[in-house]
Amino acid sequence: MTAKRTILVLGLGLAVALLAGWVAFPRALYSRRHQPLEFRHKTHAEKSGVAECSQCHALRDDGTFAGIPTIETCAGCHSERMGTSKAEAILVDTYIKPGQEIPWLVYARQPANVWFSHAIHVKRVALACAECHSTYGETDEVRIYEVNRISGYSRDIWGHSISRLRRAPHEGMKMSDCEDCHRRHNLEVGCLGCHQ
Amino acid sequence: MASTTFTDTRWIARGEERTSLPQFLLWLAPWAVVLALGVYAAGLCLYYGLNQTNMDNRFAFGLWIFLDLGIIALGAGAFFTGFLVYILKRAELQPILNTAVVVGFICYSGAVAILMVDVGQPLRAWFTFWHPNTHSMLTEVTFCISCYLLVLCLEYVPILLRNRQLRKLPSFLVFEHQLHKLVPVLAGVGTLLSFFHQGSLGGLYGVLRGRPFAFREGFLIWPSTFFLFILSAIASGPSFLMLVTAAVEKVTRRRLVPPELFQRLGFISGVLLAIYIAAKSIDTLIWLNFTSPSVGFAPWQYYNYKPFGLPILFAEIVLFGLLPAFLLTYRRSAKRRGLLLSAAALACVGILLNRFVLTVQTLALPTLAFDEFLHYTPSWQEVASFGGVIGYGVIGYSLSYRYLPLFANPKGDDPHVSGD
Amino acid sequence: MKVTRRDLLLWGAAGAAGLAITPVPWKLLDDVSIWSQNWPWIPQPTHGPVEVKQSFCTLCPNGCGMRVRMAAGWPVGIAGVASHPITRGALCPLGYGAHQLNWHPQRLRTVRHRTNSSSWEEARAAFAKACGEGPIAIIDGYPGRAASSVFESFAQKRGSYRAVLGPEMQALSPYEMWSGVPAAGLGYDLENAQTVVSFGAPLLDGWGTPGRFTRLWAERAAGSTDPQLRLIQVEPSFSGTAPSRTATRAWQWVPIHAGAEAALAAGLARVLLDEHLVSVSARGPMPPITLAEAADETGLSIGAIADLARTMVARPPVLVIANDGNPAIAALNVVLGAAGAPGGIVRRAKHTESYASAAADIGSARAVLIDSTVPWNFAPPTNAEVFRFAAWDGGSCTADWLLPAPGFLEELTDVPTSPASAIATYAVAPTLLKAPPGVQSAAQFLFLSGIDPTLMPVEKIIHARCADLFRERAGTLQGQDTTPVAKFASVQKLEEQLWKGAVWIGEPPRSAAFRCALKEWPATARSAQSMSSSSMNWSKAWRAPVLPPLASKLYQESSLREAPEGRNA
Amino acid sequence: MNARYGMVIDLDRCTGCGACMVACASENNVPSIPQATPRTGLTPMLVRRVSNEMEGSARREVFIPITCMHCERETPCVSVCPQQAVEVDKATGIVMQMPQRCLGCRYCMTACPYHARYFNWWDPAWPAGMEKSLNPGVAVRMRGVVEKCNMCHARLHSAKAKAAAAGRREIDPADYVPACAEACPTAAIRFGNLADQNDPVSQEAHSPDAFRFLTRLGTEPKLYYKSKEAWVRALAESTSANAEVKHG
Repeated sequence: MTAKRTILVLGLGLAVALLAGWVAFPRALYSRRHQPLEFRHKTHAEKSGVAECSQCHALRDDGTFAGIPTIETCAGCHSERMGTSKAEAILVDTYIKPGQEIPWLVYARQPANVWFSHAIHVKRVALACAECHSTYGETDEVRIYEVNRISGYSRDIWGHSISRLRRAPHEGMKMSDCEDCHRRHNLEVGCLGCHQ
Repeated sequence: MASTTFTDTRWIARGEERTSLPQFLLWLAPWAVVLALGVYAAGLCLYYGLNQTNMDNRFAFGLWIFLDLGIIALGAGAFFTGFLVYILKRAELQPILNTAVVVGFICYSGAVAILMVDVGQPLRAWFTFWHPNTHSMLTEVTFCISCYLLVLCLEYVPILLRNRQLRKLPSFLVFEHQLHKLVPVLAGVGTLLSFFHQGSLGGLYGVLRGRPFAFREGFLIWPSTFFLFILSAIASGPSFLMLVTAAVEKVTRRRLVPPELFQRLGFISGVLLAIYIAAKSIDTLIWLNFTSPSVGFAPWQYYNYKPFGLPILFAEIVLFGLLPAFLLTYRRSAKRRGLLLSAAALACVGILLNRFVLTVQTLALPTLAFDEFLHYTPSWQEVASFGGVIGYGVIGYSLSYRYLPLFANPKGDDPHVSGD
Repeated sequence: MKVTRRDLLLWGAAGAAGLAITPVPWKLLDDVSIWSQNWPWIPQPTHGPVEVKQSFCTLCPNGCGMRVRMAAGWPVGIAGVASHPITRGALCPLGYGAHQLNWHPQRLRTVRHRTNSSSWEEARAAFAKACGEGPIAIIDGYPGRAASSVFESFAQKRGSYRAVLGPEMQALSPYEMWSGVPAAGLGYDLENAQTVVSFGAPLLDGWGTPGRFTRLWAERAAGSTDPQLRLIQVEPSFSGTAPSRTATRAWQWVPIHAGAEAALAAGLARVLLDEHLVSVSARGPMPPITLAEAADETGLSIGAIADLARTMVARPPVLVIANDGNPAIAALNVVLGAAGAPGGIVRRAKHTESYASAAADIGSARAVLIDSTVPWNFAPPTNAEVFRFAAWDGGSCTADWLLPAPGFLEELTDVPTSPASAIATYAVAPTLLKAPPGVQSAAQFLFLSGIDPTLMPVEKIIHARCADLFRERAGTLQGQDTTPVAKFASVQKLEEQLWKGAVWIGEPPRSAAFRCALKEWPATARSAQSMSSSSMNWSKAWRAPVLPPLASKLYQESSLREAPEGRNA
Repeated sequence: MNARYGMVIDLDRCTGCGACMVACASENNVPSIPQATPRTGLTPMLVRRVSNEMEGSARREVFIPITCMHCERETPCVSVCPQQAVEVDKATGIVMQMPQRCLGCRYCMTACPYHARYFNWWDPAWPAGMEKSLNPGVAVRMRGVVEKCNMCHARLHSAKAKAAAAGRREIDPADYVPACAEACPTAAIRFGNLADQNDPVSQEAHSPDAFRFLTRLGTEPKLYYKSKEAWVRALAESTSANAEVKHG
């Protein structure tokens, strides 16, 4: 009797803990945010005949990465409303007209102490963008941006799976992920090779 | 089960009479204040950062490190007594075993607590376990101390569970019995760990190639200070235990251990101290005549700066070394309790002085030709937060003494079967 | 069934054990440490495209060339310009931190009238009123700029214009008296001197254009026991205070009694003339002082003075440099024949601007307008109404009006020849940063006040000056490459280059002779100031209202320099 | 081939102006700390003033820029760090300090014989708006960590990026000069690749006037100093010479 009861109580405690840890915790840890505006990569690529990511996400001459195009680029086509959608209205009225940059939430944003050179990885080593950024650029979806409430990192840095066990090759951008890839190509880099 | 009447006799082991609760609380009160002040000071350091201390870029280590090294050395009595009792089967030391464990636990937990305040980024301290640098003495220290603290907890728990009320829970009693079977093993493990971290604490400074005052050649990866620290720690440990027990006896006005035990401890302490002093003297000579000159630092130059003159070296070796060693081992003096205790005190002071010289003098001395000799006075936050540890120690020990059967009771019946 | 304490304990134990095999403790451990690596209250740099702009430092009248590294449109770093003819890539420590000055906590952003805040309108009204009531004086700390000529033409009709000169220029004023050549047209031909005797001038500590002399010294003197450039430092030695860095690094240091510079100069002149150590053609007047008197006053032995005199002429050409307008020291140059000779005091080949450094009396002025370039320690007469322009509040300001001026890189200005330079230069410092609202330069203020409709805006004047350069077709333009002005097809092309940071360089001072009519030895005036502090140059003589925050590294976070007065660490 | 970056500092040329200190602080986002003193301040590049302790005209002084010496052998700070926040970079020979890995135990500071390591006793702070003037290439440190000269690694990064963009593997040496060397008005501080025989700096390092501090510790520092004055070269070794005159 007492043995049964003991097991029951223990099992109960265990179950509660596991549920809290594996189900509730991840939900609580990340806060979900919507992008300030919806943007359709696929549509833009088709409409304006863009074939390469680098056509919009370009490298500057000094080898630095320009990242997301500035509002001037948008204004190139969207100086006036091009459609009737709500997003279009927001784009033109709140951002383009006042020349206000769009506060995009960058899924792959690395912390301040990381130095990552797109020039070296894309230009010299010819890595495909999708290797790290997946094929997001070929879709029309606008992903929810999840941010870690404690560290302030985008969820993409850790990867979606909380255990980090089952994750796609492009998922996860922690230091260990960089190291793994470098190890696979047996490239040895010191701390300051990637930190600043 | 909270007692409504203002008394706690139900918690005190049978057959042990203790002072009344109010009197006990009165005794605790001042220490509680000291502890509270310490917690406040430590809080300041954690919240505002280490600018609260008077340490600086040249005096990067200060009071805290010195006292950490000090109390960890004094706490060595814990593992060493365990070693003597369980490994070397010196049963006569059994009576102070529990005290040894409690003292050890308090010293180590206190030291670790202070270290957590001392590091600039405690939240990242665990990196040492995740990205350990196996070449660093500090890594060795961190691993061994944290593991040994765990061991001490495991050794402390059975004592804790022997509390009159806690024994009422059958499962606890079982648990305690199981644990108690473990104790000899723990003693073994603890001994191993302690040997290493006591040593690596010495190595900490011995490896400082950039500080010729501390730098020592050594054996394999370990500089000579590694072994000197082990020796000095196990030499002072028993002396400190003796002092603590004597202090308790004074406060409680009762005999807790047979006087022969004191002499035993004194003898052990004295012999080890003598060995230590011999080793240290040899080491010092080698260092002054070979190690230091070979890296371009003339012998004796370190002693040109007041107050760190030769007298300090003399005090370390003779006044706080040979003298106590003699008094502790010489039968006649050992018989006189007063002499015995003061000798023990001398031995402990000697160890503290050694730690002080190694930590503070090393940093005060110039290395570059155009360096100045430096001074540093700890800020009140540093002093207070350390005072906190002492307060914690006294309170911790007092509680343990009051509610746990630290000293096997005079009737001599085995505490495990006695009781309800 | 009732829940016992035992149940709760077991349940808790199981829960604790269970949590250990969930991500909770481990992920939290990781995230918390990451949080500690990215504390939200730690400021972060702004990222953006990086570009390098050429400009010139306007903190003092030396106008050193500087490369400003801009990220996302903000200056993030400053470096020297190797191709600059005078500075040759050097800047002073303050210059390297100057890009942070605009955010200095003491930056002025609003008009202040005595203790209470006011407006530009009120300030202009008050100034106009003052102009109507009596003579006004305009004080300029950086003469020769386009703005300066605005001040001059405004002051011509309504009072006086006065330039506050640094020690380098003051030291040249006696020659102006004796030769009629304006001091602004004179310079030291350091590049050709072989022996330089400095009477307390901090030649190695930011004297003149930083880097000009120090570079020469480093290349020709440093470390050598018999250098091509002999630097002799005459400087009082004060027990207690360390001698100046110039004294302790010089080839020779001659410690004398405080304020005995003039006596030593006279003594040296006597030896030079008695022993015929100087060419007869250059013979100047004999000083009315015996060697014994000189020795007595300076604390040197007669022999020492004689030796010094011989050493001076042993390696000609020799140049004596004073740190103030002390005529006796200037006279020594005349005796040496160094006034108007190569390697001595030279007259610059045609320089673009000529300005009156005449110290007009402003005691009677009804109002005084002080430009933001005037050193903060300049004390205006108390009876006048003072309009003080400044970008930063240097504290304890007695001016009636404190008017916020554009800060660093926030104002278009031209850069005239730096004081004491042997060759004429001209450059333009474009506006690299947008000045905050409510900020106005003194020239703009005068222009907008509309009191004098004939005033020209600074930009126009600069265009005119460029046109002059182009018309004269003299000198060369030193930019990425060197082009003679004559080669330029149009004034636009020339201006384009200048706006990009090129420097116009006048002809080198070859036939630069001028005659000094010095009949008798000047009345031996004691030195105006005597040097003691090694940090004198940038803290006392030319007191900036504020220093770049990072200057604290030099005098507060290290003991390299003494804290400038009023900025005790 | 791996580089071994180092410096030769000509002490005869140094006038102690301090430009290197300010340029270093500006390049590396070192804050100016209001409460800091010479003993608690952050001066990864520090110019020290040393005299021959004579009086009058015989007095000579020398200014000695001290920064991390980037020791090559038995690098004292590397072996002591418990969590690999310090390492000697194989590719460049630079002794790297990773403040974000550092736990602030300051063991490396006690290990450094040159006192070239500095602890962030305070959180960095800049007057409102001044953070716009921070160098985007360098992460700002936080309180409680150790920092030191990383040989302006941000400049090495941009040189690398530039090379990569141009399709080159090797960087252009002209693109990588630390701030102190670039700033020195008298060109007393010279930076170069000691592994490259043709590099003037590596040649200068072998000149008879060149010396290094505390070489007998056997740490092979990569910062060389130069002086024609014997009393200056005598400063290279320990205090034994003038220990008598100093007292606490």
